[in-house]
Amino acid sequence: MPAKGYVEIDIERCKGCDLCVLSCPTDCLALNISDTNSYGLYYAYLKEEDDCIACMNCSVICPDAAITVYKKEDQPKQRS
Amino acid sequence: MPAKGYVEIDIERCKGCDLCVLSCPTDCLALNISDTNSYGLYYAYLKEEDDCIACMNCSVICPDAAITVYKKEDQPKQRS
Amino acid sequence: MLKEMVFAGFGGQGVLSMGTLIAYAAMKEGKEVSWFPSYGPEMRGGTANCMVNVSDEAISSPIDTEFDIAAVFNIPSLEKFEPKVKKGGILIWENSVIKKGPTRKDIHSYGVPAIRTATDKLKNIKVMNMVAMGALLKITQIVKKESVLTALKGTLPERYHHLLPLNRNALDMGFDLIKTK
Amino acid sequence: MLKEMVFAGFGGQGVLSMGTLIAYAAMKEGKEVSWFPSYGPEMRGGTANCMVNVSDEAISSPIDTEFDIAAVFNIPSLEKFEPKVKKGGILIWENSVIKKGPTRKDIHSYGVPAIRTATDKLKNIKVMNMVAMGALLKITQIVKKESVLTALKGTLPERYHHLLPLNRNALDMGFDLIKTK
Amino acid sequence: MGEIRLMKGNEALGEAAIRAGLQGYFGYPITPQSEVMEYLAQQEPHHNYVFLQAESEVAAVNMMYGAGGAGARVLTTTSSPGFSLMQEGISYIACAEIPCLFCNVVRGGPGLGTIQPSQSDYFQSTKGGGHGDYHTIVLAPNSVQEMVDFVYLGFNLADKYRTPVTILSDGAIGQMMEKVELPDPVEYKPDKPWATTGKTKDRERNILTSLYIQSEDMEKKNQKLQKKYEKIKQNEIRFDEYKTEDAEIIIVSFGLSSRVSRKSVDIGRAQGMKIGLFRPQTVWPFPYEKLREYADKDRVKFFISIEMNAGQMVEDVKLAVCGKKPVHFYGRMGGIVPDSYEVIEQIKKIKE
Amino acid sequence: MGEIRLMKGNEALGEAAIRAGLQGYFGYPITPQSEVMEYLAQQEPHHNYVFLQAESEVAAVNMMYGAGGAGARVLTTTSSPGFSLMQEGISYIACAEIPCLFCNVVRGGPGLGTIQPSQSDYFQSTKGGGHGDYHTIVLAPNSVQEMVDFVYLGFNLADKYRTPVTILSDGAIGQMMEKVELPDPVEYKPDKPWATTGKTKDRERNILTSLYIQSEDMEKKNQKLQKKYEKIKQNEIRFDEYKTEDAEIIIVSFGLSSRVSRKSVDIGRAQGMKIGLFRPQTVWPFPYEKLREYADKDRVKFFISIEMNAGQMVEDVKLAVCGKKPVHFYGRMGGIVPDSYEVIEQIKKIKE
Amino acid sequence: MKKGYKLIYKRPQTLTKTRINYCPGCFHSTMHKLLMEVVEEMGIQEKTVGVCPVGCSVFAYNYMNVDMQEAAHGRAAAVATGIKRMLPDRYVFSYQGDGDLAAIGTAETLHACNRGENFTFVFINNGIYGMTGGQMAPTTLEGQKTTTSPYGRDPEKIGLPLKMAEIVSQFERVAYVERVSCNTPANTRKAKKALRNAFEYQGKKLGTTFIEVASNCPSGWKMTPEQSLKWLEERVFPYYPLKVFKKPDKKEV
Amino acid sequence: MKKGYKLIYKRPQTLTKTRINYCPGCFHSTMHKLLMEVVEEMGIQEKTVGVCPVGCSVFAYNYMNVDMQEAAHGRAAAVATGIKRMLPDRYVFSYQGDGDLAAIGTAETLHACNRGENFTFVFINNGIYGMTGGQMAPTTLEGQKTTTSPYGRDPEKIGLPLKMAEIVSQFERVAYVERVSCNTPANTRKAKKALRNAFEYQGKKLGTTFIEVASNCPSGWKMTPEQSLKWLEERVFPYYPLKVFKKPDKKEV
Ligand SMILES: Cc1ncc(C[n+]2csc(CCOP(=O)(O)OP(=O)(O)O)c2C)c(N)n1
Ligand SMILES: Cc1ncc(C[n+]2csc(CCOP(=O)(O)OP(=O)(O)O)c2C)c(N)n1
Ligand code: SF4
Ligand code: SF4
Ligand code: SF4
Ligand code: SF4
Ligand code: SF4
Ligand code: SF4
Ligand SMILES: [Mg+2]
Ligand SMILES: [Mg+2]
Repeated sequence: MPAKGYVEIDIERCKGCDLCVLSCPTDCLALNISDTNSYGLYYAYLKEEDDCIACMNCSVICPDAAITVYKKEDQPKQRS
Repeated sequence: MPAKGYVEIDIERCKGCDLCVLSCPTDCLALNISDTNSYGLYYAYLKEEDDCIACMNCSVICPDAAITVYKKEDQPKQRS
Repeated sequence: MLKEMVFAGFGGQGVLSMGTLIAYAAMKEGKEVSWFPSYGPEMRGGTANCMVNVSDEAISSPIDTEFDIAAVFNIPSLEKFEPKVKKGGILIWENSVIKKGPTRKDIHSYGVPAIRTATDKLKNIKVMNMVAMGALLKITQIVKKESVLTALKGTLPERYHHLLPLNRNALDMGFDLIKTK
Repeated sequence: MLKEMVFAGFGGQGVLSMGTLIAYAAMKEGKEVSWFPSYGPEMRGGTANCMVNVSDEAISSPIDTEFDIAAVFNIPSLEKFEPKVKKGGILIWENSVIKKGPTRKDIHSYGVPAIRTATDKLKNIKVMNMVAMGALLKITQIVKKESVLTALKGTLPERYHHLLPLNRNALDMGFDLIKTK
Repeated sequence: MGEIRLMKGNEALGEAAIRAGLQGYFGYPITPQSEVMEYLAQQEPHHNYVFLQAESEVAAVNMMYGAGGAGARVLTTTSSPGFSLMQEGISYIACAEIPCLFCNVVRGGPGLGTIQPSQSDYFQSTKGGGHGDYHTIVLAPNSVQEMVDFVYLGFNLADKYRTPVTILSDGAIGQMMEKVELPDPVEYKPDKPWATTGKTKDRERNILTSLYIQSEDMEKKNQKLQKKYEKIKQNEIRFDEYKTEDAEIIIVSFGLSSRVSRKSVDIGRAQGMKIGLFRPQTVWPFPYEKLREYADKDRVKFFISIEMNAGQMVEDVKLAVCGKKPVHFYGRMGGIVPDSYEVIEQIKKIKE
Repeated sequence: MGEIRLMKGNEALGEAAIRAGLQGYFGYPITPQSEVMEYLAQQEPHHNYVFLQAESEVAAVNMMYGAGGAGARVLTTTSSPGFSLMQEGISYIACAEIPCLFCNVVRGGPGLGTIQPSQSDYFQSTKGGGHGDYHTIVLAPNSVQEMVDFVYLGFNLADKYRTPVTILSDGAIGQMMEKVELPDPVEYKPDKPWATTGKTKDRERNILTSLYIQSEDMEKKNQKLQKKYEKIKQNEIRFDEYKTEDAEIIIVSFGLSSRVSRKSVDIGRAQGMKIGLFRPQTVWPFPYEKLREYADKDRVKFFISIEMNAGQMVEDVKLAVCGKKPVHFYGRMGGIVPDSYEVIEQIKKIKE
Repeated sequence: MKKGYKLIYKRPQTLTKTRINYCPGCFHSTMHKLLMEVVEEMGIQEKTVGVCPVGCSVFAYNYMNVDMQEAAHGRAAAVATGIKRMLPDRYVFSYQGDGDLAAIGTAETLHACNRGENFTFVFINNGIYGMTGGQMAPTTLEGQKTTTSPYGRDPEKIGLPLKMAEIVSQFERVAYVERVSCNTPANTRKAKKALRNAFEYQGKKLGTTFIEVASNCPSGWKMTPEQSLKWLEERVFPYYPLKVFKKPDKKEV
Repeated sequence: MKKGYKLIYKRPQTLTKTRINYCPGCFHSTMHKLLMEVVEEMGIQEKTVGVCPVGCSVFAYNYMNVDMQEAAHGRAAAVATGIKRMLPDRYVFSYQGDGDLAAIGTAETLHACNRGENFTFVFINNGIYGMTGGQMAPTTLEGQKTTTSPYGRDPEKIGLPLKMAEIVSQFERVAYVERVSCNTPANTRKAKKALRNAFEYQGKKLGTTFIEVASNCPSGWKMTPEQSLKWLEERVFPYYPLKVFKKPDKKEV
């Protein structure tokens, strides 16, 4: 069973580029197209909280370092 | 029997660099070190008139295009 | 008389061409005009704007510091230009994205749902600027509606001329959004 | 009093260092001096020269147009500088390579066989300039012989100091070439 | 009447160049000038000129040298930092006497500065930013229309005097759109017997060089250049005036700031001040004589130079006025365009 | 007393730089400046500086930017065409406020010109050859001794004001040998908290930039620079005088031509003319005030600017004199040094 | 922070708090992040000096929390040379666009590489002049449309796109050359590793290190970020392959 | 003229009568001669335009009897580009030294080659700055002493000598690259042939042609001409081999 993870996205830093969404292996991210941040940009959010496996693909590819990644304790460490 | 040749050296253009002398296969050129041209430079001259074989080595290598080459008539043409 | 205007929003919202259309239309109506865009890297991600002057006489500087008319299409632009509207001037703001409108009481301000109208009614967000333009024309009468349509024809490349009816539509719709004269 | 001098010949004949020695010697004798070389590509194949000024007072321009003393070591230099010697000035010319000497009658000219002396007597053409220098000192008394030798010591790198006697020799020989004081 | 369009200054420059017979354009992108290049890249297939994006401004100016020297009508455009890089080349072009048209769409400096409009390259353009004694004719348009007119004029002056010509524009004139009347295209037939097009049997070889290793020769070359500059001073000074006939206060201003100043004249007159505007259209050669005439008039109280810099043209104004009347300066820097009312405030302060 | 030597101006420059604590030299060969490089290449193993032959002057000036910005005492030297290529970089350095010492060993221009001595880069150096409103302090030595002194001074002024400083030398001063007294070596300990040496924990990061994209910021930057220039004008103007106390005719001349002019003073006085010499040692800032004082004196009849160019500094003299007295000019171009008697002839002509 | 979870990635401290102003999806942002992560992880913030010349990344100093110099267009290599020669024990990098490094700065780039200047080039090759609004770069692909090649780059007129990684690899004193990209998480991880390698080799004074990034410019290319990834895969990588072109001998490392 | 003999070689008419002012034994002279022989033999004097930038050959226009432009130091390739683009049917050549072409002019050289500008480079690589009095060039050999590398060129500080023929060969649109010398009659004959080839390919518009001459500088090297030939053989050719690096396909020619 893969690790269980959790991500936080800094909405103001997010530019809605969609790269994290495209890169998530479990498809748990999405772009919120019903709202914008104060720069008028759509932003990404964790759509399926349960599916995140803390793979860090999203945080690695996110150009704007908008994503913080957490992992359930007691699981083996992973490196970026 | 090699062609019979003859060279004329423009003393004022000659700078005494010695390259023709070094390149002559029959050793018929020399530097005149007892006289200089009006620029104060030694110059080359045809020391052994009879030995020139019109090979054009001297005129080819002479940086200053100071050498004119002649060849005895009736001999097969040669190219530079 | 000189009218100093600014059109501001995100790049891509069509604010530059909005300004161009007004300048072109006014020129065709025999006015002196100038159009001056914000340019360079500040546009990146930030706002774009253009300043348009229309006058009966030669125009001095194309760059204005205060405006008779401002039309803004996002929050940063509202923040930037609200303070620069002249006392008694006109501020038109897009009220489907800008939630909190202007606060000044010494200017005439008009909230116009240009984006909502374009997306909901016309199914094409691109003509948002033409909706706003319609409203602007109604409010300011700066140029005639027909002149704007001529301008559109004059500035749009031939291959896009099939879009003219849609644009006229948007213009009309915007015009009608403004109820009071 | 200001003395304006020029030393000219082919590159390699040591005319620049001749000038340097005089300047250095004069400086050591407490004079104001300047030394200015011809420079750049014109030297290539052509002539080299340097202008030296020696004076009791501050020197204005290091570049002179007329000379009190000229020393020339080839034909082009003679041609160039003979006309520039001041009336009553001194022209020293190397007479083993220059066959036809100066023609002016209003200057003092001295033919000096510096090259022949250096090659024949001293077996070293390099000290030709010191031979000429000796003659020049005898003729002009511009600086003392001893000052020149000090200058030589001061400007020659240590590793060449074994050549000092040869140079002194050359200097003396040149000095003696001039019979009439 | 020519064709009327609403055009950006930069595009109008490109279009005017095409109509004036452009044969070669060499340039490198830089804001706020890039539209010139983009326009010419776009139009290239429809016309008979060569468009080449160079690897740098240094390359561009030397391509100008080569192409201009080959007899072609050539143009390059750039903005301040790029113009600095071209200075060595311009000095060479001036000395080799090759007709070339330059346009510097000035932005605020020094250094990378800002891309907003400025006039802080006045000194560089008029006193010679490169080394040596040379000048380029410097035309300072203050509208898109004048930009067009000066392209025609610039090309012609370049040919006539075998000299580089600079159009000193700025970010605002480059970027703004205005109504413009485009003159008809000309068919350009260069008559340049000196150009290096290949040595035909009927003439000596043509050489374009700026090298005169002997001082005497170099001095002669310089004298020749100076003579030419004198001739240009006699024939090519251009300026424009607005309500100077009875003015007691004369604003001197060029380019964009002169438009601001024009409005100031009206504002001031409405307030009872007799202000006039004197606008050099050629900033080199500078209209010293004409300004001096005003300085000699009793009614004129003072001059004020309005510039978008820290005070550059004001030196030329002072040289013209020669102490006869006070010369003041007011300017904004860093890409800020002064406001017409600001100028009036300044004048009022001086009057006090 | 320091060590006495007979030295070439170029070599003296190199030696003085070493003694003044040189840490980085970046340059590119060009006549008549190359001896500086050659001297420093030769001396490098014996001292603690970096010598780097750059691939071009453009590279050299930007190495100066980097190294100076890293806090080092840096020098480059070049001659006219090379100095033109450095103008963009100098404009950047001025705006980023990086202390750097430049020396332009001027030769006759424009273009490739001649390698003989000239003063035709006066405008370029004093009015700003690059883009934007900036200045470098410009020191104009007229002897090998002063070359040495100005190296020390130049380095110190550069540090004090965080500004580029230019030594405006020429081919003759570079090439000639004179007696020189060398000051003792200093141990240079830079105190440059702004330098980019790595952001330690106890400070914010240091940034060196010339970019201020917002006009308001750029204007502020410009105001800061202008303030600095005012301070320099107040504190750093230097000049030298010779027999001006009672002079009726004042020669103004800098660098090499001032030596010729000094002799002219003596010649003239011997012939009964009350001539004096005013010699700016800083040509930027220019000693306007002091010259104006002379202009105000009744006994002074006229000024004459003697230069090795077509007339450049004479504009500054005119600006100083401000129409109060006639200002004349005499110059030679293309690498020719005027003769002291020529100058006297000229003065006589004017007097007639 | 959710209970029972621990932090495994957050924005590096070596980035300033300022919002990064590049366009959405632009790899400039990604590379800033990676670079600063490496600086943070290596603990060399105090010893790092960066150079950013003109190009979209001219504002890099607003984002990277290290000492920086902004260089004139094209001259970053010369500026970095100046810095590194004065401060040989600092980590110096120049962060340059393709217009900057391969057009106007060609001479400075190649000569710094040939001299083996001991700093790291981070070369953002996005095939276009981003900052000035999308003009042709020396690396614009054959047929690619830009504002100054509106009909597509024509090699007959302007030549083929320059392969800088390939060219600089040939210089003996260049120690390490790799071309990377940030189009996938895997490639992004490789890119970071490459930066780390470069800095480590620099620390060992092995010579010039050169990381070319096959980058994107959604705005200049007039594409969405997603489309730009496709263009990279389909058009860019075939011409600009991602690979290690050169690395130091094992024994040196 | 001796009776019974016929003329088989004389100075080409395409050289002016002016005495050539290079130092004794300098290959600049030789190359001038060969170049003008080729122009004469091809009968293209009327169609030839040359460019000489700053360097010893700055005076080339005094000697070559063709239209010429003197270019700023390093910019000959840009100047030649300007000429050739305006006059595509002329034969254009740039005649450049190694300081000129490979130091200050690196960018102009490489970009002209990359664009495939259809002119001929004649590149005189003498490993030194001749004109300015013998400073180090980008092509100065390792350990070689010059006035600015008085202790010998140190690759640790300044890198290795640049191999321009090798570098430019890689550009697709460069048609022909050969390195030649004039140290022997045989090599001199080859050098002339190479020039001829270059001009002929240029005539056929095949792209850039580039002839590098492994040249000498007796004055700058402080050698006699004879010693300079030895240095060439012993030191220069091993590093700078004489060979054809690239030539057009048979079918193009
Ligand atoms: C001397 C000079 N020329 C031109 C410019 C304008 N300019 C700024 S950035 C740039 C090119 C940007 O392209 P690139 O280097 O590829 O960086 P990118 O923006 O694509 O990341 C240019 C031409 C300048 N600032 N200075
Ligand atoms: C901008 C500029 N920098 C420097 C110079 C000085 N300069 C003239 S020729 C030259 C180099 C000569 O070397 P090279 O190109 O190898 O030609 P060579 O004389 O060896 O044939 C230099 C540095 C110059 N004229 N212009
Ligand atoms: S950590 Fe991995 S699984 Fe979780 S949201 Fe990011 S990409 Fe998806
Ligand atoms: S990758 Fe980053 S910036 Fe892009 S959408 Fe995801 S969180 Fe936002
Ligand atoms: S032609 Fe041949 S044989 Fe005759 S002199 Fe010349 S080299 Fe010697
Ligand atoms: S090769 Fe020519 S210049 Fe040299 S010595 Fe022989 S003839 Fe004279
Ligand atoms: S213009 Fe291009 S390179 Fe610049 S920030 Fe936007 S996407 Fe990135
Ligand atoms: S200095 Fe060298 S390259 Fe120049 S002419 Fe003399 S030998 Fe030839
Ligand atoms: Mg790019
Ligand atoms: Mg060379």
